This record gives sequence, structure tokens and C-alpha cells, in this order.
Amino acid sequence: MQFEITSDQKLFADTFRSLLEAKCSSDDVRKSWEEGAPIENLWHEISEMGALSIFASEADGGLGLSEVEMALLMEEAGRAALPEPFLEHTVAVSILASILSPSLGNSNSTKKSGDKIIKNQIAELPEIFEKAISEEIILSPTNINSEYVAYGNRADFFLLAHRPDHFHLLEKDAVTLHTQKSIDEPRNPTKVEYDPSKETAVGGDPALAFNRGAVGAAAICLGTAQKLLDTTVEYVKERKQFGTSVGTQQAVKHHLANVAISIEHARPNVYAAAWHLACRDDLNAGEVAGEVDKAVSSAKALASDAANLAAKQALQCHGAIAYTIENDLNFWMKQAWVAANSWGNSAFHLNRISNSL
Amino acid sequence: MQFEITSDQKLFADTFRSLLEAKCSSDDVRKSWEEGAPIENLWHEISEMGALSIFASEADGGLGLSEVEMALLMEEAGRAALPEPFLEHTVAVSILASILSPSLGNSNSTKKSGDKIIKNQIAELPEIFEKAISEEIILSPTNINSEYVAYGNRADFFLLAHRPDHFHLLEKDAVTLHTQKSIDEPRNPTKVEYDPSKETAVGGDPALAFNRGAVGAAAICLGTAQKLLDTTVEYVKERKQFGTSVGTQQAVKHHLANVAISIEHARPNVYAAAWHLACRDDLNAGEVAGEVDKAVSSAKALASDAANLAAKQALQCHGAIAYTIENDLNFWMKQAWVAANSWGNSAFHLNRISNSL
Amino acid sequence: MNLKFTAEENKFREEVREWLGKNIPAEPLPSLDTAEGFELHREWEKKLFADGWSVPNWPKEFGGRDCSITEWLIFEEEYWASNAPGRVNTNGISLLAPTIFQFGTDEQQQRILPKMASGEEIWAQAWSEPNAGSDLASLSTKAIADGDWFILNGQKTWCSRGAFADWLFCIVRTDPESERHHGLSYLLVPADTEGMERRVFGRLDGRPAFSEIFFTDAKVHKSNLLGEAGQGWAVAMATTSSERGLNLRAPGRFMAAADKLAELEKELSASGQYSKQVANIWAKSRAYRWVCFSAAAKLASGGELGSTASMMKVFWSELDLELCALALEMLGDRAELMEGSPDAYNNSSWLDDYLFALAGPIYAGTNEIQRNIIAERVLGLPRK
Amino acid sequence: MNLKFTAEENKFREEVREWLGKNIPAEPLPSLDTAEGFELHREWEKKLFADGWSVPNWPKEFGGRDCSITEWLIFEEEYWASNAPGRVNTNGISLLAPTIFQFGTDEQQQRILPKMASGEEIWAQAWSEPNAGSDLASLSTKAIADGDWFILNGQKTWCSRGAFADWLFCIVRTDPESERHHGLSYLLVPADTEGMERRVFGRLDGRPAFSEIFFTDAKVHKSNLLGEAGQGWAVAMATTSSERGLNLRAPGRFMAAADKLAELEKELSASGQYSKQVANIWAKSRAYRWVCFSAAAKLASGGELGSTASMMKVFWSELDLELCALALEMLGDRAELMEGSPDAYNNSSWLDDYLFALAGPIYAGTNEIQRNIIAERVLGLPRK
Repeated sequence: MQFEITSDQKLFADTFRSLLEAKCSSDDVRKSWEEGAPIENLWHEISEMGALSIFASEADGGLGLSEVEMALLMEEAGRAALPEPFLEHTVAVSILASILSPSLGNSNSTKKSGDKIIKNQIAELPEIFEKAISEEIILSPTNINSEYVAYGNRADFFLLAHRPDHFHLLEKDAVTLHTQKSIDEPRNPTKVEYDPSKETAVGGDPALAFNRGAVGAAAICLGTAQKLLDTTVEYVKERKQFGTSVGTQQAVKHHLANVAISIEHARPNVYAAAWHLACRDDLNAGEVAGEVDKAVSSAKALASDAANLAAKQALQCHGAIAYTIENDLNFWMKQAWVAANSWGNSAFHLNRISNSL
Repeated sequence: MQFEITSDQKLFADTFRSLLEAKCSSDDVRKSWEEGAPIENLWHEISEMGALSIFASEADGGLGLSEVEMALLMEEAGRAALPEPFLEHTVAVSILASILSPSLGNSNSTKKSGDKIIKNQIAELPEIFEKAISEEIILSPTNINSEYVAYGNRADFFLLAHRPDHFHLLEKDAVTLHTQKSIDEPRNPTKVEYDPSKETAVGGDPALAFNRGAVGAAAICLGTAQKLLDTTVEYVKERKQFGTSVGTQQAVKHHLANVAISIEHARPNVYAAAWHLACRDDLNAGEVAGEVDKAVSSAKALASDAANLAAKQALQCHGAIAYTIENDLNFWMKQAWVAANSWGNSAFHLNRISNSL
Repeated sequence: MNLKFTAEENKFREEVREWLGKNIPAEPLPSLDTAEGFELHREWEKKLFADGWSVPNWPKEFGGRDCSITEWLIFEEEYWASNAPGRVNTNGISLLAPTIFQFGTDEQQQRILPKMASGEEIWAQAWSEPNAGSDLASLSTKAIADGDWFILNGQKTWCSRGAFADWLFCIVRTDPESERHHGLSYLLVPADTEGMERRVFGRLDGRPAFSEIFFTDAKVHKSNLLGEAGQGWAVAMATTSSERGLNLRAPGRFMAAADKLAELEKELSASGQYSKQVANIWAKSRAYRWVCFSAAAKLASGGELGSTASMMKVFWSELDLELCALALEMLGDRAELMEGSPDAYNNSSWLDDYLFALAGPIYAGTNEIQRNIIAERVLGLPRK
Repeated sequence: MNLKFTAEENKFREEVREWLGKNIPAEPLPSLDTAEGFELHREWEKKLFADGWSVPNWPKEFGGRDCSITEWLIFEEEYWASNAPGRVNTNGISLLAPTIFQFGTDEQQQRILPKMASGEEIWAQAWSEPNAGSDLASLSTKAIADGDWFILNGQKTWCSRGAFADWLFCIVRTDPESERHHGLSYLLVPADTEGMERRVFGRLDGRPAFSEIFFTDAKVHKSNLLGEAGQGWAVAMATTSSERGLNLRAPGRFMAAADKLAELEKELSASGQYSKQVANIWAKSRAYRWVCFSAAAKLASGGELGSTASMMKVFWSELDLELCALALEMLGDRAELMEGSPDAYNNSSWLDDYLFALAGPIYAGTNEIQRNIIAERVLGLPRK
């Protein structure tokens, strides 16, 4: 038992954070929201640092990393309010990767299972995978517990779980999209209408993909909550009312202490859930499904609660000033609400835990 | 719609409060707990002021009042931590009263129903009733949702709901008692073993009796919560730590403000529930059962929550000093926990509401 | 104590219900915080007014029906249960009107109230400033007397409905040497005043719900001074008390919302996992109803609510938030969908209500300040 | 990052489990806060000690096994899951021992630690005074040096285990002119010291869990001074940090309790009305486990917990209370039944645990003070 982020992992996350601080500032985020367009060149730079190919083996030109690194990057994405289908694409890549290389290794595990192969798979699969781990195409997966594909407007290919036992892969021209408008504007949740067939079936494990997405969303919740807390701490130190800084008020202190407690008690659980996913085949037989699902669900439930609490107290401690789209805080509050509610909200995951207790 | 306690009602409650302030001080309560004996002469004085015969008609030597007055008295009983089976006996009297005089009037309603009569009733019933509304015997009823009769050790007669549609009346010598030890020491919850027969059946409406008990317990919760709040306010004004009174701490202020909000938002609901019970036959047909049950359940749920919150914050704001039987606060905290949990706790009543929404 | 509604009250309820049944727009109106929606809501106010329903508790001479507080509570119950449109002139009717009744001259009452009741003039509150939010007494907008006029310079913000309102009610500093609560005055300002500019800005949903107001030598006639010059703080606090009390949030809103929540649960959740929370919210909405009837009785018999209003404000604002958040939790995936999404549930009304509810614990004195007030004024805890 | 337990760790767990399986008393022991229970728990400590399980994370020379923090966490998981008796010497082992390891002389370590480990000497904390609770620095008990002795006068209270303990660890004022944090010293006091009297008093359940201590010219030898004279505050704060941190509340306690809660729900509730709350508590107990393993890794690599300990203290103390309160809610009528009632559920263990949990948000620095610490030291908010 060694619960510590390695220095390599930390370096990788820090590099990503630096990239986002430089290229995805709150001004960039605002521009992206207002113009309804991606931040220029950002996807390219994310690709350049290898972040799109965490789950591809080194032989395939990827990094051969695991869900733990995914979680660290998603935390940074949350902190930056990254307005890109980064989680969705990453989950989709992970599905394709293990369909193509079922024995694919990662840093923590020599075996790897979960993603099934279907014999008559699409011939172009390797080529699509190639493009996906570079920046040429964007993939979006469905979530078996949702009708919507986030960032469906940006996707070139869809991985769709028609039934819980495998995915179908379809190009955007082969499907009909019903795009919705989200309070988290860049997301564009999209309902995808399509005709599943033997020709489109590619295998994969939707339940595993869901767990990956849930851990990723939990990490986004953490990063978002932390950013909301940090921003609010700075604000209440500066803001004066009744002749003194708002941050001297004990009520404000306790609101923010509660947010800190909530984040600090969710974070290790998120990392633990990511590790359980990464090492799902090395766990003792018999415990696997239950332990992994429960670790993921407690992580997502607690991280969702932390994000919601952080958004609530950030708004309350800012007061009216944060109740407008003119204040940058709105991007993070909206991301908090939506990340907390996506890939299963707290109620969904508590219910899942309850069913296995 | 005239939501106001009348001056007569207020006077009645104030008289009771004065009696308890004089004869049921915290020293008296302590003595009663420590010696396991009733406060000397108190039951007699309660009887003298007519409080045992609220539900008996004036013709029968009672006061001919209603559940509203019952609630006002129970609130005072809670405030005083009255260590007597006052609620239990009052509910039992109300059952007998309407079995004997089904057309019994009260201040708000000309009709009155609910308590059924069984033909072959016990011949001594009028005599027993006579004794009960004076101070000669103590009655304790079962609660259809509980296995235990509170203050079973004090009862001379038991009204027992073998089935939900009527009660049986048995003398204490005719039953076997299994007395339990409660954290609220004088209560002695008692399981009563008995043989129901045609000869013991007396009628009455256990569901109505339960609603009366629930409203009474809700009122006890209110009085208890208010006493806990008042005591704590006085304490935190006096107690100094870090060179200043604890009551200047904003965290303490907000804890106690929350208690006040909770009590003030439960109290009118308790009175409204009592009024609904009193006027259950004058409500529009069709709405009766649902409206009365829901009014009672929301009252008990909110009052229970207020009592629990008051106990929690009273302890927290006192700190260790209240964590001992040497401090009088312990009587009220224990009464709060037990009153909140008896005659249906918050979960029970919310479930009852949910089933009728 | 008698909780039976009288025959008159029942008749009143029937009348309200019948009128609403006949008159409510077939389609929900667009948000009142859009240009189009604002005018459609103004039309609705006119319709209410035409039949005496816009301000039923006002005196007849100003367009009301002289109804009792209890009847007003009944009106609100029926109004919100019927899914009637939101009220675009709430700020005028609930916050300003009580002050005009108390402090306005006859001329002001005659001039202002009927047009407020009819929706001809829609009012916005302009109190806050960038450096005067919760701490309102630190405001600095100046209004210097000059003959029959006041000359205004300064900036107001967080002016709700400020994008399209016809009039503003402001607190300004008429004594430039004064500090804190002294030297303030309560001034009514036409929105077309020369030297006044407004910059509209968006709420969290992007709708133009607010404006910033800039005064540059703006001239306002002294006939628009409400109460005495220099007494603005006392006059304003009278309004604040209304804002926190019965007039702002009638229980009918929350009763209707709790009923809708229970319906939503039936529709969406078979597992019963939300039932305790729903029942708790339902119970609180009814508890608030009894609190309001109890408060109405107190007011009717000449009493005052005082700091009880602070308890009510904390209670309803947190209930509202809890209620909307639970609805969104039940909606799951669809919670995030905004108006205009093909799949938005009930035109995204729960999300709209949630965003609106979020402001509740902040405006009219944050709930933290309310809790201080409760602790100090109701419980008597020491300030320092 | 590798959350797999090593072969050694797994073997360690097996050993613990096996030993507990063979040695746990067949019947639960009476409460350790009764005279009889205290001695039976002392016997249990001796039994643990005999096989090296009383203080597994201590050095071997003092009776431990030199096990790692991770292994200690494993030990605690197995210990609490097995329903083993409570630990009567927790105050000594968790609060005092870390201070002795850090500040004790060789002589003190040799003299005190083995007897603490074996249960021969059971320790009680005597810090609080009637006028020094949360504000410990206002304590006034004096200990004036006189040759090789200190002469103690004053009063301590809230001394847990104080009814039957063999030794007390105290903070006293050795410089009578000093104020607040200055001039204090950390002194170990034998319970049979002449001039020391104890008055035992009851916890909420009436059990003699506390004592008040009165010193009247009580003589304590200077060999019992821990750390330097006048440095008592710094020495004491080192202990406080242990009290708030890992040593006091291992996650095993809450994991076991959450599992029991889930069983209780299965047994008592068919409706599922509690399932969300139970799952949430279960999840929090596991989250706390990961927080502790993460803290262990930090400590193992030379880091310090610092104010993180305050966050953990608030979290586990509130979790404990929530957990016990929910169990009582499920028990309904039986919740109030005390030990000795024929129908008490599981010998009233949930009520006992609830009463115990109630103290959690108060001792070791109230949760209000912890939140101040978190806000000021972790978040950097201004003190005033």
C-alpha cells in the first residue's frame, strides 16, 4: 500500500496545468463560450503533450498510462474549466485502444480486460484509432446511463452503446444529431439517432467506459471545486463590507472550511477509484466488480457533493457579484453543477452502492 | 381563518406554566429522576387545575376542551421536563371520554367522531373514567405503532390496541409487564402482555389516539426545544473563553439562530395540527383523513427535527459542561431525543406523508 | 383559534380560481427578463388590473379590493397553483408600495400607485452600489439639492428589472458631508431622466435581468423625494422589513412548487429514494403556510413581525433552494438543459427556478446577516 | 501510487485476524467506565500486550512490533471489524505516548512506556479546568518548584477515565507570574499523590466516566516533568496534533460501524427509505480510509499533517454522530432503551455509541475552533 502520486505523475499533471494556465485562461474560456468556438490551437497543444493518448500503448504511439493519470489531468481540466470534449474523447480512445490491443499493458497492470472484441470489426478501426490519438478526429462515447453525448456537436465519430454489452462506431454523417443547449454552454449534449447493425458493432465494455467517465467527471468536480474555493478565498480577503474584510466573518470562514474539508475528503477517494480501475484485473478474484464499482461510486458521490457545496458557498460568499455572466466565477459554478450531475449524480451512485451493500 | 391563540387558551397555558415553575423546578425534576419517584403532590395539583380532564365534557366534571389546549399544556410540560405520564393519561382519557359520550362537544366542533363504541363494554367504565379525570388512577394507552407503553410502571389501567380497530381495557393486575430502562429515566417504557377477549374490548379509535399522541409529543418537542434554546442563550452570554463571551462568536450565534428558526417554523404547524384534530368532523368531506394525518405528520416531523437540532446545538454551545448528568441540561436533551423519537419519529411521519402525496 | 376559512374567504378563493381559470395565457409567456417577455408580462399586469386582481390587498381607490391579509394569502395560493405568469412589477408592488403608503404624500400616492397597479409604470430597485452591497450604508451616490431639483452623480448596480423598467427607486446621499446612515434620502427617478444611463448585464442564465445605472448631473424633481430629506435610511428600512416579510414570498409559491415536486417524483422515480426528501419539503411548505397565517393574525390584530421576518426569510429562501436542487437531481441528465433545448423538461422551468432561487439567500440582506439579526435581536446575544 | 497491500501487509492482516479470532472475549465486556469493566479492560490490555498487539506500531523495546503506519491502519481495521473490546488506555497510548516519544528522557521512556503498553498503568488526561475549556491557555493550576518537587494547587476537570486511572498527564502553571501560553509545564502525576483528591462524576449515561481533580499542596517529583519547564504549551500542542490526527480515530472504527449500519438497515427496514443515507455514510467511511492511507504515505515519506488533522477531526466526528443518529432513527422505539433493558437492541450499543459520539465535536478542540484553524491556517483567511 503506497498511496502517493509519483513524481512522474505529478510532473505530467503540472505540465498539463502549465499548458492550460497559458492557453486556457479565464479570458480564453470566456471567448470560447461567447463565440461558441473552441480555443484556438488548444486541442493541438493538448495532443502535442500526449494527453489524448494516455490509454494508447507506447508501441501505438501513446503514453501507455492509466486511469490514475487520466484523473490527474481531468482535475486540471476542471480547474481550468477546459471547454473541450477532453474527458469524452479520452474515454472513447480507451475503448478503442483495448479493442485493438486486448493485451495492452499499463503502468500498474500486466493484464487488462473488460473491453470485448467483436470479430467482424470495422476494417478502418486502426486508422480511426491513429487519428484519434493524434488530433485529427474527435470521438464521443455514449454513457450507458444517459441519453446524451456531451460535445456531440464536435464529434467526428461516435461510440454508441446500443446494448450494455458492446459499442457501435459510426461516423457523424451516418447518424442524426439532436443537439441540446446546456447551462454549461460548450457541452452541447446531443441525442444521437442511429441504426445499429453487425457492420457497426465494434465491441468494448460500456460498463467499464461508464466507470472511467465517472472517475474522470469526479476528478473534474475536484478541480472545479478547488478553483471555486481558491477564487472565493482571494475574493473574501479583498472584499470589504462594514469596514472589514468579509473573510474575517466567522460564518464565511466556516462556509469555506466546510468546502475545504469536503474536497480534501473526496480527493484521495477519486485517486483510489482511478487506481482500482487501472488495476481491476489484479485485484483478488470475486471482489473485483463490487470493489471497483463501489470505489468509483463513492468517489463520484463525494466529489459531486464537494463540487455542489463549493459552487453554493462560492456564490454565497461572493454575494451578488457572482450572480452574473460578467463574473468569471459563472463558468466554474456551471461546470460544477453539470459535472456533479453527469456520469451519474450523487443519488445515482449512492443507489449503486446501496444495491451492492 | 383566525390563527390566534385566544386569551382563554393563553391564560390556561400560563396557569399551567406557573404551576410547573413552582412545583416542577429543575431541582424537583432531578430529585424525581434520582429517586425514581414522582414529584410529591404534583399529580394532585395538575388534577386540581383540571388538566387531567381537558377532554371530559363539563357535564362529566371536565373542561370540555380540545386538542388545541392539550397541545398548549404539553408544550409547557416539555418546557418543564415534567416527569409524569401526562400525555399518555390525557390521550387515554380522551379515548374513554368519547366512548362514553359519543356526542361529546368541544369548543370548536359540535360533532365528534372517531372513537367507536362496543356494545358489551365493561360495566365499570363510567366509574373508571370518573377516577381517571380526578387523580385516583392513571391510565396508559398503547400506541398502534409501538410495542411499548410509556410510564407503564405507573399505570393502574391499560388501554391496549390489540387490533387497529379498537382498544381493550385491563387493570394492571390482569396483565404482565416487561419494563424497560429508558435514557429518559422516568418513562420506563413497558411491554404489556395480555389476553384480549370480548370482555375486555371497549372500542375507541387507535388511529385517532395515535394522532393525538403525535400532536402531544410534537408539542412536548417544542417546549423542550424552547427550553434548551433559552438555557443555552443564557449560558453563552455568561460563559467566557478567549477573553470574551462565547455568545459573541458568530458560529454560536448562527447555531442558535438556526434553532430559533426551526422552532418558530414548527410551532404554528403543531397548533394547526391540533386544531385539525379537534375539528376533524367539520372539515370538508373527502379531505378529512388526508388533511388531518398530513397536518399531524408534518407537525411531528418538524417538531422532532427542531427538538433534535436544539439538543445538538445546546450541547455543542455549552461544550463539555453539558456532557454530564450533573448539569440540568441533560434532562431536556434526553427528553428531546425521546420525544422526537416517540409517537412516530421524523422518518415515520415523512413516510406517512409520502404515502399520501 | 379557528382555521376554517369563512364563507367570504371561500367565496373569494372561488372567484380568484375562476378568474385565473379563464384568463391565464394558454402558452407560458417568455421570460420577463427579455425585452419581448417584459412587455407581454406588462400586458398581463394590465389584464389583472382590469379585473381588480393586480393588487387585491390595496385600497380600492388605487386599484385594489381592500382584501384582508388572509385573502391575499388565499389569492397567492390560487395564483401560484394555477401556473399563472410571474409578476413583472413585484419590486414596485412589494418593496416600494408599502413605503409609499407609509411615507408618500397624497399627491405621490395618487400619481404613482394607480399606474403601478395597472402595469403602466414598472419599477426597479436601485439601492446597491459596487462598494455598497450588504453594507448598504456605505453608499456614495450623491443627489445635491438645487432649487426644485436634485442633481445626481454616482453609480448604482444590481438593479433587477433595470433593463426595461420605467422608474427606479433609489437611496442617495443628499448631504455630501454625511456618513453611514445619516444624510441619505429616498428618491424616485424616471428612467428617461437626462444624464442617467443604464448598462444592462446578464444574470447567470445570460438574460438581461440587471442593469448598472450611471448618473451624471442627472436632474430629478423634488416632488420625487419620498419622506423627508436626510431620513432616507429610516424610510428605506421600512421597505426592507416588507422585503423580508410577508409581502415578498407568500407560501402559495412554495406550496405549489412542493406539489409539483411530488408530481415530478411520481413521474420520474420508482425507487422511492427521494420520497423522504420530497415529504420533508412538502411538510416545510405547509409549515411555512401556517407561519404566514399566524403572522397574518398578528398583523391583523395590530402586532408587528419585527425580526420574525428574518426567520421567515432564511426559511423560505433555503426551502426554495433545497426544493429546486432536488428537482434537478431527479431530472438527472436533463437538469442542465436550457430553454430552447428540444428535450428540456417543462421548458426548463426547474433550472430557471433554481437559478432564481440561488439569489434568495443573498438579496434583501444575506442569510448570514439575517442570522446575526435573529441572534442579536430575537435571542439577545451580544453584538461584540 | 500502488494501493495493493504487499505480501507482508497481507500476512500481517492475517495474523491480526487470527489472533483476534482466538482471543476476543466470548461475551462483550461491561463498560470500561464502570469499576468492574475498567479492570476487565485492563486484563484485556494485558492479553493484547502479552502477544505484542497492544501497541503494534511502537518500537519492540517498549512492547511494540515496529509496524508501519499502514500496518497500524490494517490492525485497526481488523480490530474494529472483529468487535473487540474498547481500549481503556487510549488516552495514554494515543495522546500521551507520542509526546513521551518526542520529549521524554530515556529514563522516562523506560519507566513509563512498557507499563502503559501492558496496561499495568492506565493514564487519564487532566488538562481542562472549570474556566479553561476550549481556551486552554487560561488555565490556572499552579505547580511551584521546591527543590526536587513541584507543589501543586488548583483544580482540573473533565478528566476522562479519571475515576480509575493510575496516572494523570497535566498541564500546569509553573511560573505563577506568567499569563496565557507562557510559563506552563507538562507534568505527569501519580493518582495516589498525597494532596490530590478526585471527585468522580457521571457522563450522560450516568457512568462514572469523568473526575474532577483537586490539588492541595500535592507534591510531584520533578522526574515527572515532561519536556522543559515553561515549555508546556509547545509540548502539549504536539500531543494535540496527535489527538486530532491519525492516532485518535483510525478509519477501521467507522468502516466497521458503517458495515453494521448497513446490516441494521437490512434487518429493520424494508422500505429503502434509509438506503441513500446509509450508502452516503458507507461512502464517507471509505473516503476517510483513503484519506488516512494518503496521510500515512505523507507521514512515511517525512511529511507532516499540519492542519489537515483539523479537517480529519471535523470529518470523522461528524460522520460518527450522523452514523449513530441514523441507527437510532432506524431503531425507532427501541432507540431509547438502555443497557439492562430486556429488549435493548444489541445490548444498547448504538445508544452507547451515540452518547460517545456526541462528545466528538467538542473535545480535542471544538469543531468550531477546528474550522477557524482550517480557515486561517489552511486557507489563509485573516484572523481579524
